[in-house]
This record gives sequence, C-alpha cells and structure tokens, in this order.
Amino acid sequence: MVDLQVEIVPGLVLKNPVMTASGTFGYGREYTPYLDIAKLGAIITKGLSLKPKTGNPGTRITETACGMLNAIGLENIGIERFLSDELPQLKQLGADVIVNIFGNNQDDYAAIAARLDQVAGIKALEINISCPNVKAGGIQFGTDPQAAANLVAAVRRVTTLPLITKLSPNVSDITKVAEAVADAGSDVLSLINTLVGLAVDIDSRRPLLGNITGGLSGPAIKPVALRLVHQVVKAVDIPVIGIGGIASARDALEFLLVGARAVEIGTANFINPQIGLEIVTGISDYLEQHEYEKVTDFIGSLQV
Amino acid sequence: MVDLQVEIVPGLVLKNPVMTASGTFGYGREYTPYLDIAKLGAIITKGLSLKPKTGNPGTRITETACGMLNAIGLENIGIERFLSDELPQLKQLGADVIVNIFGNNQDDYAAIAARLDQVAGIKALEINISCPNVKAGGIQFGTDPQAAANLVAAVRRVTTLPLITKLSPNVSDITKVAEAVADAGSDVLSLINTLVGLAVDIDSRRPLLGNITGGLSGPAIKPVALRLVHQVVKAVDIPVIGIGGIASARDALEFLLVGARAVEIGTANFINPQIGLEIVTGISDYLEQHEYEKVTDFIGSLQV
Amino acid sequence: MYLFTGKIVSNRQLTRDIRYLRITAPAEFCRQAAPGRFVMLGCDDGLFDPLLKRPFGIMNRGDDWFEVLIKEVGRGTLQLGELAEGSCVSGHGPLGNGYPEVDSELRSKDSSPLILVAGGMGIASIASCLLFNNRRPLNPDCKTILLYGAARLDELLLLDEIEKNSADLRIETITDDGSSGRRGWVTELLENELRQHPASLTFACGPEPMLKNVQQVLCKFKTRGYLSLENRMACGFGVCLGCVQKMAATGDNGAGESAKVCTQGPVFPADKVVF
Amino acid sequence: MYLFTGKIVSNRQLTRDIRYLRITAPAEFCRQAAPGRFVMLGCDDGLFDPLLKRPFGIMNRGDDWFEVLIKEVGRGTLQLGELAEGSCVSGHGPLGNGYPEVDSELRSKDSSPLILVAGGMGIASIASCLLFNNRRPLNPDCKTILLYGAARLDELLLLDEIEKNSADLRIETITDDGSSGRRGWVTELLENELRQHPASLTFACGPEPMLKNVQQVLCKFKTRGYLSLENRMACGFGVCLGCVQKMAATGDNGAGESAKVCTQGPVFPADKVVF
Ligand SMILES: Cc1cc2nc3c(=O)[nH]c(=O)nc-3n(C[C@H](O)[C@H](O)[C@H](O)COP(=O)(O)OP(=O)(O)OC[C@H]3O[C@@H](n4cnc5c(N)ncnc54)[C@H](O)[C@@H]3O)c2cc1C
Ligand SMILES: Cc1cc2nc3c(=O)[nH]c(=O)nc-3n(C[C@H](O)[C@H](O)[C@H](O)COP(=O)(O)OP(=O)(O)OC[C@H]3O[C@@H](n4cnc5c(N)ncnc54)[C@H](O)[C@@H]3O)c2cc1C
Ligand SMILES: Cc1cc2nc3c(=O)[nH]c(=O)nc-3n(C[C@H](O)[C@H](O)[C@H](O)COP(=O)(O)O)c2cc1C
Ligand SMILES: Cc1cc2nc3c(=O)[nH]c(=O)nc-3n(C[C@H](O)[C@H](O)[C@H](O)COP(=O)(O)O)c2cc1C
Ligand code: FES
Ligand code: FES
Repeated sequence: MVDLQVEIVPGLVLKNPVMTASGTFGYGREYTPYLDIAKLGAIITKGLSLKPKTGNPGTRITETACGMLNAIGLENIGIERFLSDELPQLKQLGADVIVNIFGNNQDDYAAIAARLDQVAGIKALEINISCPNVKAGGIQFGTDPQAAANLVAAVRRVTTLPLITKLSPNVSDITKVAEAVADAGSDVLSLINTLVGLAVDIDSRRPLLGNITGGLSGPAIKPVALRLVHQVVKAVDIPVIGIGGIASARDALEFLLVGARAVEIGTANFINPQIGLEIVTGISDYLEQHEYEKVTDFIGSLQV
Repeated sequence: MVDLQVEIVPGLVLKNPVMTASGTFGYGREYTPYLDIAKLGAIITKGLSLKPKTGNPGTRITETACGMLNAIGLENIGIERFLSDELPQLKQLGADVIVNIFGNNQDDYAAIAARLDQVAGIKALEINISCPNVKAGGIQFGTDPQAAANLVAAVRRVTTLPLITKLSPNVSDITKVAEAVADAGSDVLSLINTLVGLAVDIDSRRPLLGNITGGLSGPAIKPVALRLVHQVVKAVDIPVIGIGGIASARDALEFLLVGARAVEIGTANFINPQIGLEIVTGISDYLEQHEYEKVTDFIGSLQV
Repeated sequence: MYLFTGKIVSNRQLTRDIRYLRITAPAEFCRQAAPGRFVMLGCDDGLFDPLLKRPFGIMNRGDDWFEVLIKEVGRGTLQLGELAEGSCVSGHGPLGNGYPEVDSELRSKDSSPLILVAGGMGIASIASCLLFNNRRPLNPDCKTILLYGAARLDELLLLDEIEKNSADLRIETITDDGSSGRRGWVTELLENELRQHPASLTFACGPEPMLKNVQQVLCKFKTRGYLSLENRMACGFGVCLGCVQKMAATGDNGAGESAKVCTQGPVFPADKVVF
Repeated sequence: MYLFTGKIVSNRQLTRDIRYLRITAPAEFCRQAAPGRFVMLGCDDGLFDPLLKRPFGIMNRGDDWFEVLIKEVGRGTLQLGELAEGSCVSGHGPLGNGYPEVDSELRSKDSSPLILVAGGMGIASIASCLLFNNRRPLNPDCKTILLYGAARLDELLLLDEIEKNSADLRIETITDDGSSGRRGWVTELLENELRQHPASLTFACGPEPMLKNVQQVLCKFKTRGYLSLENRMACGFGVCLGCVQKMAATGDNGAGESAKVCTQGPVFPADKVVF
C-alpha cells in the first residue's frame, strides 16, 4: 500500500493529495450519490460571501475547444446558511472541508474569516483573490501584488486556520503575487483559477455569455496551469496546490511531479462525478506499479 | 459578390482579411502544392533574424488538449538568405508578403528593419516582441510597456513600411502594452502570440520539450485570444489583427465581429494546408448568405 | 442516479438532422426513469472534444434500454447522432424531477383533459408521458390531448409510435409552413382547447419562445400547467449553477428567486417561471 | 502531395495493440507512394482532440488504396486504430523522400545483398521495400535479406505476407525474450551479415536506440546504409520545424547542421545522422 498522506502545513494534513475545486463541487452533499466524499483529500466549497449572492443573469456557461467558459458570478448561499444547513451534514459524513471565501473588499474577507475562525469542522480557508466574474472584488486583488498582500494580511490577523491563497493566472509575473502573499502570511498557495476568455455568436452578433467574458477551465488550460505551478514552486518556500484541467490520475501526477503538494479537480467533476476517487485510486496504482512507498517521494521529483 | 477587401492602414490594403501566421507558414513556398498563396490576404514569414538561427535542441513540439506546445526557438534562415532565396519567388508567385522580425536587442530589430526598408515586394513588417521561446529578446519586450515602446520607436525611425506589433498574451493588462506601442508609432497591432505552457512526462519525470516550456497555440486558446482582441480593440484607435486558434471561417468571423480588421491563421495550417483559402471562401459565403455587401460592414459589429 | 456505459442498440435517422437512438442502460436506471426526466450523454472515447455531456429527455425505456431523440445542432449532438450501432456512450441519470403524477389533486375537475403541448424537439420530453404510459399509467380516467407543432410536416415525428401506444389519445398537429394542413403555432391549438376545457392540466415542452406563449395562454385562462425547460447545462446534477432560471419570488420551487433547472426542474409550474 | 478523405476498407487486429488498416486513396496518391514515404492521418470528425494528424509509413498500396500498420501508443493512434470499416480519415501525402532506388551506383558490388533491418514497428516502413516490390522492382539481381527484431514472438508481424510477396528473400528474426528461437537484438544479426558481406547496402527502421546501434555497426564495417527516422511531427511537410534532426556538418542532406525529417527524410544516409 502506497502512503498517500500529505502534510501541506503542520495544521493541514490530507489523507491523500486529491481535493475538489471550489465552484465545481457544490457544497459537497450533491456528490454523495456518487462517491464517499470522506475519502477525498478534502472538499473545497463553492466560494462563499458574507451575504447570499444571486450571480450573473443570462447564459452562464458555454463550451469551448477542450474547455468551458463560465460566468456564474459567484452565486452562493452565504456563509450563515452554509454553517447552519450544510456544514453539519458534511461533518457527519466525515468530509474534510476547506471553505473558499471571497468578498467585495478587504473588510468583507476579514469578516468571513473571523466568522469561521472558531467554527469546528473547517480545516482551512481558501481565499479567492482571482475570480474573473465579479466586478468588485476578485480579480483586481489577484493581479496587484500589494493589494493581494494587504488582503491576506487582513485575513491573517483574524484567523488561526491555515490560509490558502488562490492565485489568478491572468498576470505578467505570477511569482510577484505569490511572493507578496507568502510574505503577508499565507500558509499555502493554490493555482490556477480560470483564464479570462470570451465567446461570441456570429449569427446573433452577441457575446455567448450574459456577463460577456467568462472564466476558461478544463483540459485546454492544463499546459498553462502546469507552467505556472512549476514557476511558483521554484519561486516560493510555502507549499503549492495545483489546479487546472486535471481529468485523470496522470494529469494529477503531472502537477505533483512539478512540485504541487496536492491538486484540486474542477471541471472534470461535471463530466464524471466520481472522478475524484478514481484519481485517488489511479495515483495509488501508478505509484505502486512504479515502486514508490509514499506519494511525497514522487512530489517535486521533476528532473530538468 | 461580397467585397472582402480591407484597408488596414492606408499603406496596407489586403484583398481579403485572411493572413497566415508567422512560424506556421514557412517562407510561403512550402504551401504552393496546396493553394495559390497569391489569393491570401497576405502571408507572414517565419520570424527572421539578422543572422540565421538554429533553434532549440531536443523535442520541439508536443500536443495538448485541443492545442500544441512548440519550442522551435525561432530557427530561421536569416534575413539575407530570405531576400536572396525566398522573396524573389514569392514576388513571382504574386504573394503579398509581410515579414515577421525579431532580434536579441533593440539594435538587432532596428538593423533588420532598416535592411528591409528599401526592399521591393514587402508590404509590412510584423515585429515579434512576444516569442516565449528565446531567452534574450522576445518576451521581455512584450510584457514591459516601456521596453516595447522603445523598441517600436527604434524600428519606426528606420522604416517607412507599415509596422505591425505582435503582442504577448502573457500579461496582466494587455492594453498597457497596446497603448504604449501605438503611441510609439506602431501602425497596427496583432495578437495573440502563444501562451506560455509546460508539459511533462510522469514516466521519465522530465519536461516533454527540450526547452522545458513552450508556446501554446491552437483551438484551446481561442477564448483567451478573442477576449484580448476585444479588450485591445476597445482600448486603442489603431487597427488590430486577430490571431489564436482560428480553424474555420466561423472562428475567423468571430475575431472580425469583435473588431479585428483581419486575422492570421496559425496551427490550423499544419492540419490542413489549404485552410487559409477555405476560410476566405467560407467568410465570403457566410457574408453573402447574410446579405452583407462588404466584410467591413461586419467587422466590429458585436452588440454588447 | 447512475453513471453507466451504454451501447447503441439502434440508430434510426428520422430526418436530415434528427436521430432516434436506443441505448442500453442498467435496469435500475430504467426503473427510475420517469416521464420528463433526462439523461446526460457523451461519447465514450476518452477524448476531450466535446468536453461536457449533453442533456436529452428520456423519451421511452424498457427493462434495460432507453430511447432518445437527438437533433443535430452542434458538435455534441452531431457526434452522438453519428454513432454507429454497437458504439458506447457514457450516460448519467436519470436526472431532474419529471412531470408530476397526474392525480386528482392536480386536476381541478376529473373530466377535464390533460393537454400535452410539444413544439419541435419538445416532442421527446412530451412523448415520454405517452410512451411510458403502458408501464406507469397516468391517471386512467384522464383523457389526453396531444398538441404538436413543428416547422414542417416531415418534422412531425413519431406520430405512429405515439398513436400505437396511447389509446384514447387525440392528436392535433400544426406546422409553421402549413404543410401538415394547419398553419400556425401550437399555442393557437392550446387556446382552442382551453376555451372548451378551461380546467385542463397542461404540460408543455419546446423552444423558449413557445413556452413563453404557453405561459401567457395559461395565465389568460387562469389554468394550471407545467413547463419543461431546456437551459444549457454543464453538469446536470446541481453543482455548476450554469442552468439557473429566474423564478417568481414565492412558491414551492426553492425559496429564492432562481432555481436550478437540472435538479429543481426541468419541469416547473408555469406560473413560477420568469422568462 | 494530396489532401484526401479516405475510407477504412478493412481493419485487422494483429496483436493487442497493433492494427493493420487498408484505406482508400486517390490513384495519384497511390502512384506517388514509394517505399519509405509516409502519410499523415487524422480522424475526419471535425473535432479538435486529437488536434494534429499523425505520421505513418505507407506499407503497401494498390491502385486506389494503401495500407498502414498502427501501434496504439496514445490518443491519436488509439482513435485511428479503433475506427470501424467504412469510417473516414483525413489523409495527406505521400510525404518524405523514401528509400533510395537500389541501383548499381548505390551498391559497391552487385553481388552483395541489400539488408533490410526492422525493429518493432519499423517493419511497416521496411516492409514497403518488399511489398511494393511487385510493382516497382528493386534492382532485380539484388539479393535481399530481412533482419527483423521484436520484443516477443507475437510481435513479429506480417511474415507470411512478406514471404508470399518476395521471392528470393531470406528472413532472420530475433526477439528480446527469445520467444522466436533466437534471443537478442537485431543489430547482432546485422553484424553477422556484414561480417560475411561487408559491401552490403543496409536500410534500417526502428526505435532510436536500435538505429543508433545500426549506425555504429555500419560505421564499424565501413559500409553504406540508410536510416529511416521517426521524429515527432506536427505538419509533415516542412513548415513547423518541429521534426528537425541534427546532421553531420557536410553532406548531401541540407547545407546546415540540421535537417527536417519530414521533407529531407525520413530516410537519411546513416553516416549523416547525429543522434
Ligand atoms: C433537460 C433537457 C432536455 C433536452 N432534451 C433534448 C432532446 O430530447 N433532444 C434533443 O435533441 N435535444 C434536447 N435538449 C437540447 C440538447 O441538450 C442541446 O441541443 C445540446 O446540448 C446541444 O449540444 P451541441 O453540442 O450539439 O450544440 P452546441 O454546439 O453546444 O450549440 C449549438 C447550438 O445549440 C444551442 N444550444 C446549446 N445547448 C442548448 C440547450 N441546452 N438548449 C437549447 N439550445 C442549446 C446553442 O446556442 C447553439 O446555437 C435538451 C436540453 C435539456 C436541458
Ligand atoms: C515518418 C514516421 C513514420 C511512422 N510510421 C509509423 C507506422 O508505420 N506505424 C506506427 O504505428 N507508428 C508510426 N510512426 C509513429 C507514430 O506516428 C506515433 O506513434 C504516433 O504519432 C503517436 O501518436 P499518439 O497520439 O498515439 O501518441 P501520443 O499520445 O502523442 O504519445 C504517446 C507516446 O508515443 C510517443 N510518441 C509520440 N509521437 C511519436 C513519434 N513520432 N515517434 C515516436 N514516439 C512518439 C510519445 O513520446 C509517447 O510516449 C511513425 C512516425 C514517423 C515520424
Ligand atoms: C462553474 C465554475 C465555477 C467556479 N467557481 C469558483 C468559485 O466560486 N471560487 C473559486 O475560487 N474558483 C471557482 N472556479 C474555479 C475552479 O475552482 C478552478 O480553479 C478552475 O476551474 C480551474 O480548474 P479546472 O480546469 O480543473 O476546472 C469555478 C470554476 C467553474 C468551472
Ligand atoms: C510552430 C510554431 C512556430 C511559431 N513561430 C513564430 C514566429 O517565428 N514568430 C511569431 O511571431 N510567432 C510564431 N508563432 C506564433 C503564431 O504565429 C501564432 O501567433 C500562434 O500560434 C497563435 O495562433 P494559432 O493558435 O492559430 O496557432 C509560432 C507558432 C507555432 C505553432
Ligand atoms: S446543470 Fe449544473 S447546476 Fe444545473
Ligand atoms: S513535421 Fe513540420 S517541419 Fe517536419
């Protein structure tokens, strides 16, 4: 048996390196007909804000070549309803829960973080500073190292939970933001969020999405994601979680190879709701076949 | 008959808006068994440098989901051999030729531009400030607005040919670079060059490309390209040429719809060497069916 | 809800761009398939283009198969529609709520009929109410009328199958170009019926403009009905939030102002949907 | 060079992962196909995954068909290998230079044999020298020896076909695991032959490590030979520069230090290739 456990940071130990990405796994419960969510490294909730949010009007998704654009607009039930209606059941199911948070401004982020600080059953916070689908908040933090650092510092002050900062790929030099948030107290980095994209319909001569632009995800973006993870792993000392286009155990292993200590599965969950556990098994089988004793021996073993 | 002619700038009028992208059309002659290259809006040569260049060692291409990574490393025969061995035949074939140029530094760029200034049979220069596959030159100009502007100004001083500056997508805010090079005297912008990506092989635990990272092209990147073209069209007053993942007449029309005055076809040429002319015909048929008299009526007609 | 690999048993081409596929499925899937529920289907080739599965109404089902009608409108439907017999598909379902059971509670007067309104490909969903009938009967003393509109005569599909399977059914058809005898929209037929039977119960499925009209007609006659929506879907099981539809502020479909068409629908009370 | 849509005439499964396909093609394509030339093939489904066509040696051809051997090693070969009879493929070719004509100029002594060396799937390319023979004869008084190495006995392919078509051919086989009787590498067989016939002409195709060994053996015996390379290709017709191979500084294959395998090769004089 291969040992799949990974310690991301001392306060955040995962039974295996496979998590599910925010916004693609609902609040977790939706997946219980398909798999035992307690067997995943962790589940990461849909991005939560202080108050419920209705999201964007109009068409919200459209498929592109080997990918999809989404402009959901961070629709969510709000932090309070999550705590009362969803979290208790997740605890009962034995799932390891990481909460993804976002706000319109620094105070919002800090308020949610403070609210969650003393809540039992939350393993870590993932701060989304990179969602391209909301006007206020989101991406402008993700592209400005100083703004990102200030935000992380504000959250850091109000919580003792492990902090994961989720980075945007839509930048000239991701290592600048990575270093800034690491210095500001982020324990972990996760990347990538979606690339900003556009799709239009030549017949109606309109954008296909109500929000005009959307976030590109899926296998199409994997090469870009792998490159950015590789770059950030080399640039910072804190652990990195890899995200972007993962749809198989081999994909996940590619991210581990370049140095991600864990991965998050996003769009692939829509296509196959069991994919998370299939990837756990696939990683284990691969490592066993190649005579690794533990997954940590494989992590970061890329030879360049 | 739909009028497909587009005037990009007064000195650069194309018989139709379909060009072939640098690095994907060789020096043009290679395509003569497949199509009449004189019928294309223009052909853009492989990137040329002052001296011949051998390119990168090791594996240079690998396929990704709906895309490919290349790390050719700008191998080319050099400007002198192009002028003596290739250009005369292109002229004879009646092709409209745009020369794509790059260098290791500003002086290199200026020297090539100066050399080409008095050469008959060259319709314009496309300055590649955005190739991700060379260490010196290329991408650092493309991500720094000031460096890009200086470069363009230096080239501008030595040539009267229409100048197209080819932009990198690997930036936080492409409009900054776009505005800077427009102010510095670029007549036209073309975008996008490839996204930087990485592919690795988990069995050998090595990068798949000799150069480690490569440039991502093909249908996978189309949504990102369309978004950036849309953004730049709104930000600058000079004409924009759209590039990225175009593989059909509908794809090309999408770029025209968001405001590109012409397009360049890249990777799709590898899959179907006749695609350039098929797209010309397809655009004409579509516009005729939808009762447009001229392509310029369709360009930029997106309703948002 | 099952994830399964199905095999194409048969693939009949009904028109230039419409295919009628029978696909194998686990017995449990077939048992849980109810009229108006749907299935997500994708090609089982391990490739990523197309990427997502596509939703289709489960039109009919047996012990270990189900049938769908596929209109080829884009990459996904084209790929599925061209699959040869023996090819495999990835399936996920049955999903969604389906049409409500037609019991006396739903109908205000037992003698008033159930009116089924189908526009174009909406027939796939609507037909399930009739073709499933021989297995899970609608209220037996409920008279049923099928109002079916299409663009042209040759796009009025499966009428023989439907008649064969449904005793006591009256069918009225209409086409945009008049090629079926009557020219016009299916909502005109609905108005006629409701004028005669104002207490009917209506189920409707078709393109959004048609459903909007149906909604207006039902509203005008103050009569109850259900609409089956076909919003774009990425997942089909409630996690992507891509399919949400605006809903009237109160009512039995979710507390909020929007509903997930895939899990709370695709069938909604007509007066709840805000187009 | 032709772009064409071909139809799968037959698809035989030779081993777990090796397929033998016959595909229709324009007559002109078939006429221009010569031993060692290749064809780029892709599925004709209008989808983008896989994106690029894949190169395959043209193993045999008739008036309006050609044959390829496909080993399923990844997405592209898997998709092509699984195509049913009647399916369409997009083809482009014939491409590349092919093996040189075996005339007296090439062979230093007319009595010395032509030695064909195939490793694994290299048989597809090598076999073309034999199977095309009945149409475009190699030098008729040239004796031919086929040296063929594979991993296991069941991967020694098409020996019957080859024998049937090639009079006067001697075949020696060897396998990595000894299951064919002889255990070892095909280059050992080559050394044996060259010891007896040092003035032979050798054509070789196989995995790169084997070709390197062949090169060394040829060098040791100071004898002439040609290697057919299989570098990764994006285009196949000389425009992407993805397939270049380092070459010895001088010689008849390009002035520079590298050559495009797709247009200047895939067959190169063995002493020119720098691995
Ligand atoms: C619950 C449900 C049940 C359905 N049942 C059936 C059925 O039984 N038979 C059938 O043929 N189709 C049915 N559809 C519609 C079918 O899912 C779409 O036609 C299909 O997803 C289009 O995929 P594509 O890749 O071919 O088209 P794309 O290439 O994605 O798009 C082609 C065109 O179709 C439009 N389109 C895409 N998705 C949808 C959609 N969900 N609804 C309407 N238009 C769309 C696009 O705007 C575009 O104009 C149903 C949809 C839903 C949500
Ligand atoms: C001139 C030429 C002639 C060829 N003739 C034949 C033939 O007759 N029969 C046949 O089965 N194959 C032949 N090949 C090899 C064949 O083209 C590759 O196996 C195929 O392109 C792999 O595609 P894929 O999508 O299945 O694999 P991928 O998914 O792209 O890769 C799978 C594995 O194959 C390796 N690979 C990919 N491309 C190549 C390549 N060009 N050469 C070697 N390894 C590669 C990769 O490194 C990887 O390990 C030939 C190649 C060339 C260049
Ligand atoms: C429909 C959808 C909704 C998403 N919502 C969120 C979100 O609420 N918060 C967040 O941080 N990321 C969100 N993401 C981004 C994903 O978590 C992930 O970073 C991205 O999709 C790339 O991974 P993938 O290619 O595996 O999907 C969303 C992605 C999709 C497709
Ligand atoms: C193999 C290859 C070589 C390229 N070489 C060059 C080059 O020399 N100069 C340049 O400006 N762009 C080069 N490009 C980028 C293309 O011109 C184009 O910008 C990019 O491929 C995106 O378009 P596409 O998706 O249609 O391929 C190259 C692209 C490819 C795939
Ligand atoms: S389709 Fe994903 S939530 Fe409805
Ligand atoms: S494969 Fe493109 S140049 Fe050889």
